[in-house]
Amino acid sequence: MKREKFKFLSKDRVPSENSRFVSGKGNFVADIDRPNMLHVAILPCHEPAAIIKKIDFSKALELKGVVDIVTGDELLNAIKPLLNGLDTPHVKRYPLAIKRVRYAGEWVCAVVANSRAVAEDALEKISLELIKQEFVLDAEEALSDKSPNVHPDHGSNILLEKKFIWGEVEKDFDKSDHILNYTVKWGRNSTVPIETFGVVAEWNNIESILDVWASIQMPKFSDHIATVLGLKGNDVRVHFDVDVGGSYGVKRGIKHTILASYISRKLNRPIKFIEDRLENMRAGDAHGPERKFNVSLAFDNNGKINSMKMRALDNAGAYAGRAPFQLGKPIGAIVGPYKISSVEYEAISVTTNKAVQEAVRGFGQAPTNYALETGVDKVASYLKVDKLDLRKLNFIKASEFPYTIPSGSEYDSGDYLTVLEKVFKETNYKDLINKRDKLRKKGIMAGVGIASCLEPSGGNSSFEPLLNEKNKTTTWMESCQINVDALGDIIVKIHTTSSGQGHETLVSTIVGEILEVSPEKIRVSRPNSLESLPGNSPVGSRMAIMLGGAAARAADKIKSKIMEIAKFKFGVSKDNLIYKNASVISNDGNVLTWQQIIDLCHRQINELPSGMDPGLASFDIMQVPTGGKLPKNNKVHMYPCYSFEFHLVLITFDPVICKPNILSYTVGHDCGTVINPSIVTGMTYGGVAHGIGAALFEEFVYDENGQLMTQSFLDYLMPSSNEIPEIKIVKHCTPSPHTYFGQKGSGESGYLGAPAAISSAINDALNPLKLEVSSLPIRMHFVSDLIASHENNGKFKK
Amino acid sequence: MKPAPFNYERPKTLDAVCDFLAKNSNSLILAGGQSLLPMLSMRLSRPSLLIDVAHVKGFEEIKKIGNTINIGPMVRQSVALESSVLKNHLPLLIKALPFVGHPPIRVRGTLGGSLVQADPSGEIPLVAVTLGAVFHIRDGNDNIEILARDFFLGPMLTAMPSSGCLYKISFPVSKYSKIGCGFHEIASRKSDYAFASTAVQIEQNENGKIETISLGIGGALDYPQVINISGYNEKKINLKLLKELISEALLNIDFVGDFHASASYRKRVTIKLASRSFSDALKEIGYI
Amino acid sequence: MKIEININNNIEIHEVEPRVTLLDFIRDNVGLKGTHAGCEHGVCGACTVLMNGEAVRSCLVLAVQSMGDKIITIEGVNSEDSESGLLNIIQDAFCEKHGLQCGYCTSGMILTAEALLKVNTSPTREEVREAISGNICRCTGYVQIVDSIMLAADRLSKRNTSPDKS
Amino acid sequence: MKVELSGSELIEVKPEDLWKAIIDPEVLKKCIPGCKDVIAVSHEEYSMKLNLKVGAVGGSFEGKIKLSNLEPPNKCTLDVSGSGSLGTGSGIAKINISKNNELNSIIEYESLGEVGGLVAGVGQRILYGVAKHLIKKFFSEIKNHFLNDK
Repeated sequence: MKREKFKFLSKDRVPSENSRFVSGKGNFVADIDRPNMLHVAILPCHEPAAIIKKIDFSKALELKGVVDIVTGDELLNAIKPLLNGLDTPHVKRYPLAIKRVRYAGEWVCAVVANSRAVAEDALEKISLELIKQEFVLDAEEALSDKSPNVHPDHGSNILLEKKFIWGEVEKDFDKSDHILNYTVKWGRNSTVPIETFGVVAEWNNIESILDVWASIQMPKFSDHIATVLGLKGNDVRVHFDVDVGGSYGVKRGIKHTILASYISRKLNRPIKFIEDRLENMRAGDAHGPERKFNVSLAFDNNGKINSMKMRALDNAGAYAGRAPFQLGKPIGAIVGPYKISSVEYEAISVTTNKAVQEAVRGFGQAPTNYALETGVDKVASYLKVDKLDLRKLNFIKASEFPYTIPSGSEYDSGDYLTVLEKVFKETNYKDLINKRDKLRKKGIMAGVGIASCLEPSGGNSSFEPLLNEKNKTTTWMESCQINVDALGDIIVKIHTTSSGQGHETLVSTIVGEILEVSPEKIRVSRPNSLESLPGNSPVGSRMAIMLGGAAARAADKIKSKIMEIAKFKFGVSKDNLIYKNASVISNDGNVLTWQQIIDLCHRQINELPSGMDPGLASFDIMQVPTGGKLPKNNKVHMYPCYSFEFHLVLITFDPVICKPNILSYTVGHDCGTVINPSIVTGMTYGGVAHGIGAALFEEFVYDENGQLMTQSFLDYLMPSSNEIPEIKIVKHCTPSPHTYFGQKGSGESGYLGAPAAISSAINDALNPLKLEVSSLPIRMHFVSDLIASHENNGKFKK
Repeated sequence: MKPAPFNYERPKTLDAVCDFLAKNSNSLILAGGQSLLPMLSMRLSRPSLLIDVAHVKGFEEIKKIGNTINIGPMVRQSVALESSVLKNHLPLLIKALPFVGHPPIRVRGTLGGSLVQADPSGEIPLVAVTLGAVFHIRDGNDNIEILARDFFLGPMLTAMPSSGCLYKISFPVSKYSKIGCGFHEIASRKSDYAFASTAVQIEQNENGKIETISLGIGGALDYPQVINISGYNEKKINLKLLKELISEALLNIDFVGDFHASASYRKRVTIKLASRSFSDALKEIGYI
Repeated sequence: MKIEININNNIEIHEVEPRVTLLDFIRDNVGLKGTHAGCEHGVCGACTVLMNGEAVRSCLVLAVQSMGDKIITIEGVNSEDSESGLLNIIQDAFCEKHGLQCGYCTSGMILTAEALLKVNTSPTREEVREAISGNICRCTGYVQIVDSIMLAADRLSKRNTSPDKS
Repeated sequence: MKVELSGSELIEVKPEDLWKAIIDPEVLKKCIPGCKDVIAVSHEEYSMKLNLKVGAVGGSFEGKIKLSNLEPPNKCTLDVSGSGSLGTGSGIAKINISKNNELNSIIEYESLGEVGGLVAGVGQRILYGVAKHLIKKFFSEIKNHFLNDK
C-alpha cells in the first residue's frame, strides 16, 4: 500500500482507549474484586544470603482474619520450579525462597488474610531463624573461584558465558591504525511502572479452571502457569481485558501469579495479590540490567572503525530471570548504525546476591547502545575530529540496504543521513556548538551530546536458540481474529493485554484502513486466553509489525471473500472490480454495498458461490517476517525491522552544583510508516524521559552489606515534569520492505539513545578539563567531586 | 503498605490534646500528616493513638501582635504562602515555602507539623532557626518556650517533651526599616530532600547600615543550624568577603554524606548556595 | 469508627478502622476504582483527588481526617463541568492531545490540572510543569500532558469569555 | 548500611566502677535508649528488648549482646545483634577504658554497625545521624547514672 493513499493510517486520530482512562474507567487488576476474595502480603528476608533454619508463624496464624500462611517448603512439594529458558537445571527458582535466601528482600512466606492490612499485621508476628551465609554482590567478584556460589548446586555463579567471533577480528585489529580500550558501566535501573504488579487468581474446582487477571506483559503466560502448577493448558484462563498500568517490559509477574494461583487452588477461594511499593522495589520484577562493558575499538587515522571487541558482564541477580537473554538480543544490532566489519562479543551473565533482573524496555539494547556510542565519542575525541563527522563517516549508507552485519542480522532499510539533515533543520548542530562555546565563556559547563542508534523491532526469539542450543524455537507468532456480525459491524479480537501502547487503536486503524470503514465503528475485544489464538505479547517492539500485520492479513482475508462474492454476483473477473468505501464497484457500474454483502453472508447462502462458508469472519496467525531459521555458525538473523533514532542535546551545569539543565533536546526518529502519530510520538517522548532517568537519576543501589538502599520512591528517583525538557521530535519515514505498510517498531524509541546522548553531553562539558564519567547514573555530586578534585578547578570556580 | 492499627481522636481544645497525650504514652499528634502518613503506612511509626489537632481552636491562626508574628501549628503551608501578614513580615519564610514538597503536599502540610517532624532537610525548621523563632509548647499544665535553635537535636530528634504539644510558633518582627533575604536549595529533583539549603536574612537600619546578618544552613547537616558569620563589621560587605567568611565558618562543621550526595559535595554546595542567598538579600536592600 | 464523607456530592457513611487511608476508603468502601494507588507513600501522585477544590494525595490522608471535607474523584470531575455529560473540557483535552498512555497516572494528572486551572486560568507551560511535578508519569515524558492542559486552559478561557457559545 | 562511629567520653568515675556499670544489666537497661529489658543469659551474653523511638519513628527490637576479649577493667568487645519490626541491626564495638586521673576515666569506643531491612532501605538518609545521637544519649545516661549515684 502506498502511504499517500492512506485514509486513516498515519493520521492524527485520537486513540480509542483514551476516553476510558480519562474518566477513571480503566480496568486495572487492583480494581477487580471477586466474591469471598482473600488478600496476600509477603514476608521478605532482609539477609542477602542465609539458610532458613526455622519459620515460626504460629502467632501469626492466631490473628483474627488470617486464613493461611504458605512457605517455600510447602511449594517445593506442590509445584515445579519456574522456567528460565537456560540450560541451568540447578538454578531453581520458586515464588518463595526454598531452604535459603539469596538476596535481601527475597520472599520467604506469604500470609493469606481477609484484608491486606490484616495480612500485614500477621507478617509482624512471624519470626525467622537464619544462618547467615557469605554473599557476593559484584559481578566481577562473582566470577572468581573464591566467591561464594549463589546456587551451590550449580557449581559456579556463571549462568551464561559465550564468546562470539564474527568476521576477521584479529586481522582487522592488526591492520587498524589505532586501538582504544575503555570500560563503561550501566547502573541497575528499570522502568518502574506507577502500577505495581498485581494478580487476582480464582480456582473453580467444579469446572477445574483457573481464572487469572494479572497486569502482565509476558509471552506464553498461561503455558507457564499450567506447566508449573501441573495443569492442562486449557485449565488456565488468563483474562486479556485487564488494563496494565505501564510495563515497558518488567510486568512479568510469573512468580506472583503462580503463588496466588497455588493458594487459590489450595483454599478454593479467589486470591488477590497486589504488590505494595516496598515488595515491588525489593523483589517484584522491578530491576533491570546492571552491566559492565569492556570494549576495544580498532580504527584508522581517518576515523573509520574497523572492528570491535566487546565484553559484556551482566549482574543478573540471584536467579536467572530474563537477564541472560538481555545479553542476546543486542547481538541483532551489535554494530549499531555503523559499518564495522568484524566483532568479537563475549557475553557473561552471573548470579549475585541481588534481586533478580527482568526484561526492560529494549531488552538489553539501551546499555549496549550506551557502550557503543560512548566509544564512538571517544574515538572522535582521540582523533580530535568532530563526533558527528565520525558518525557520518561510519554510517551504513541508504543505498547499502539491506545490509548484513557481522553477527548475521540483516538490517532492512534506513536513511540515516537524511534523518540527520532533517534534525539539523530543526536544531542546527553548528549553532548548538556555538551556543555551547558562548556558555563556556561565561564559566558555565556546557556540552553537546549526540547518539545515533537502532531499535531492532518485530520481536523474535532467535536469541534463545542462539544462547541455549536445546531451544529450537523458530516461531514467535502473533494473531488476530475478525468477525463481521449480522448487522455489518466489525469486531476484532486481539489476544494480549495492553499497557499503554494503544493496541486497540492499532488494529482498528489497520482493519479500518483495509476495509475502508471508520475505525471508530470497529470494536476491539481482548478475550481470555481460552478464546484466543497463539500470540507472544507486546515484547521486543513488535506489535505494530506483528499484531498490525496479523490484523492487516485477517482484514485482507475478509476483503478477498467479499471480492469473491462480488465476482460471483456480477459474473466478472476480479480485475473489473474495485473495493471502495466498504463497497464493491464493477467497471460496468454495478455496486455491491456493505449492507448487501452482509445480507449475502449472513442470510442468503444460496446467493454465495457454492461451497463458500456463510458469515464473514477471518483469522490470521502471523510468523515474524524474515524469521523461521535456527542460528547457523553462531550467527543469527534476529529481528525483521530496524528503526533509527538520532539524539542531539545541549546540557549545561554549574561547575560546583552540577545539576544538569537540558537546554535543548531534539530526536530524529525513523520507524517507517507510522500507524498512529500521536501514539508513536508519545512513546518517543516517554522513552527519552525514561532514558534521562537512567542517565541521571535512577538506580537500585545496594550497600556493601547487600541491603537495597532504594526501597521506596524517596530514594529511587524518577524524573518529574521539572526534569524533562520540551523535547522536539523530527520524523522521517523509511518504510520497511518486510511489513504490510512499511511500519517498524517504536515502543522502545527514545530510551535506546537518550542515556548515551546525555552521557555524551556531560562528557563533552567535562572535556575541556580532560575529565570524563563512564558509569550511569551520573549523579550530581560525582561530577562535582570530580571537578573539585581536578587541578584546574580554581580557574573554573566563579 | 497499610498502617498498623491505632485509635483516633480529634479534640477541639489544647487542654483536651494534652489530656490525651498525658494518658497515652504512645500517642502521636497528627498535624496534617504529609510526613507522618508514609511512616504509618510503612509501619515505621506505630502509635496506639493519633491525636488529630486540625480542629483545635486557634491552631490555624496567623496574627501579628506587637513585634511578634504568632503562627498556629495547623497553618497549612499553602495558606502561609498566601498570607499577607507573612508576606509583609516574614519574606524569608515565603521564599522557602515553595521548596516544601509539591503543591498538593503544601495544601495539607502544616508549619507546626513540619517543625516537630524535624527533618534534617526541612525548609521550615531552617527558617525558624535562622529567624530565631520561639516554639510555645504545652506539656501537661506547663507552658514551655524553646528557642528554635535549641529545639533541633538531630535528624527527626527534638527537645519536644514526650507529652508536649506545640501550640504556637512566634517569629520576631524585624525592628529595622529594611530587610533583605535569600533562600536557595539544591536537590536531585526539585522538591526532593535537599542536599543543601541556605537561608539568609539581612537587616538594615534607616541610615543604610547593616545591623544583622543571619545565615542558616540545612539539608547538609543532621539538623538546621545558624552559622555565625563574624568579622564583617569592620569592612565593607561584599560577596567575596562573605564567601570567605562562610567557608571559614563551615570549616569545623560535620557534613553528612550518602549515595545521593557526598559530604564534600554538600559542603561545597552549601558555600555556593549561601553566596547566592546573600546575593539575593543584599540586592533586596539595594546594597549591591 | 463510623464516618461520613462527601464524595462526589454523595454522603458516604461507612464503618472504618482509623488506619484506613482516604485512598483505600474511596476504592474499597465506596467502590470508586478510578483513584489509583501508585506508591502509597506520597511521592507519585497517582492517588490525587480534590479536597475542597484543592489537589491532595489521598494516600496521605486518613479517611477519618476527611470527615467534613468535600472530595471529588475522577468519577465526579465531570458532574459540574461537562457539556456532553460524558467528559469535561480537561478530560477531552487529554484525549485529544493523547496526554496519557497506560492511563494509570491519568486520574491524578487530571485532578491536579483541575486544581491548577481553577486558580490559574491561563498558565504558561512552565507553570503547568511545576503544577504537575508531583505527579509521576512513566509513559509520556509529560510533553503531551502539558499540551493537553494548555489546550484545556485555552478552551476553558474561551468558554468563560463567551458565555453565549454553548 | 554500614555505620561507623568512634569517639571518647570523659566520665567522672574510676575505671573499675565504670567497668562494672557497663556490664551491669540493670545499668544497661537504664542507659540504652529505649531499652525495656536486659537479662544476663551467661556472664558474657545478655538478651535485650528495645522499644526504640526516634521522633515519630519507632519499633521494637529483640537482640543479644555478647562480650568478648574481656580485660577488666579496661577492655572489651561488644557484639550486638538484633532484629525487629523496623529491620535488622548488628555491630561490634571495641571499648577501651583508661584512667584519666584518680577520679576520672576516659572511655573510648570504636564501633562498626550494620543496619538492614526496611529502615535501611527507606531511611538511609538519616541513619548515621540517628546512630550518633543514640550513642551520645547512651553516654549521657551513663554520666547521669553516676551523678545520681553520688
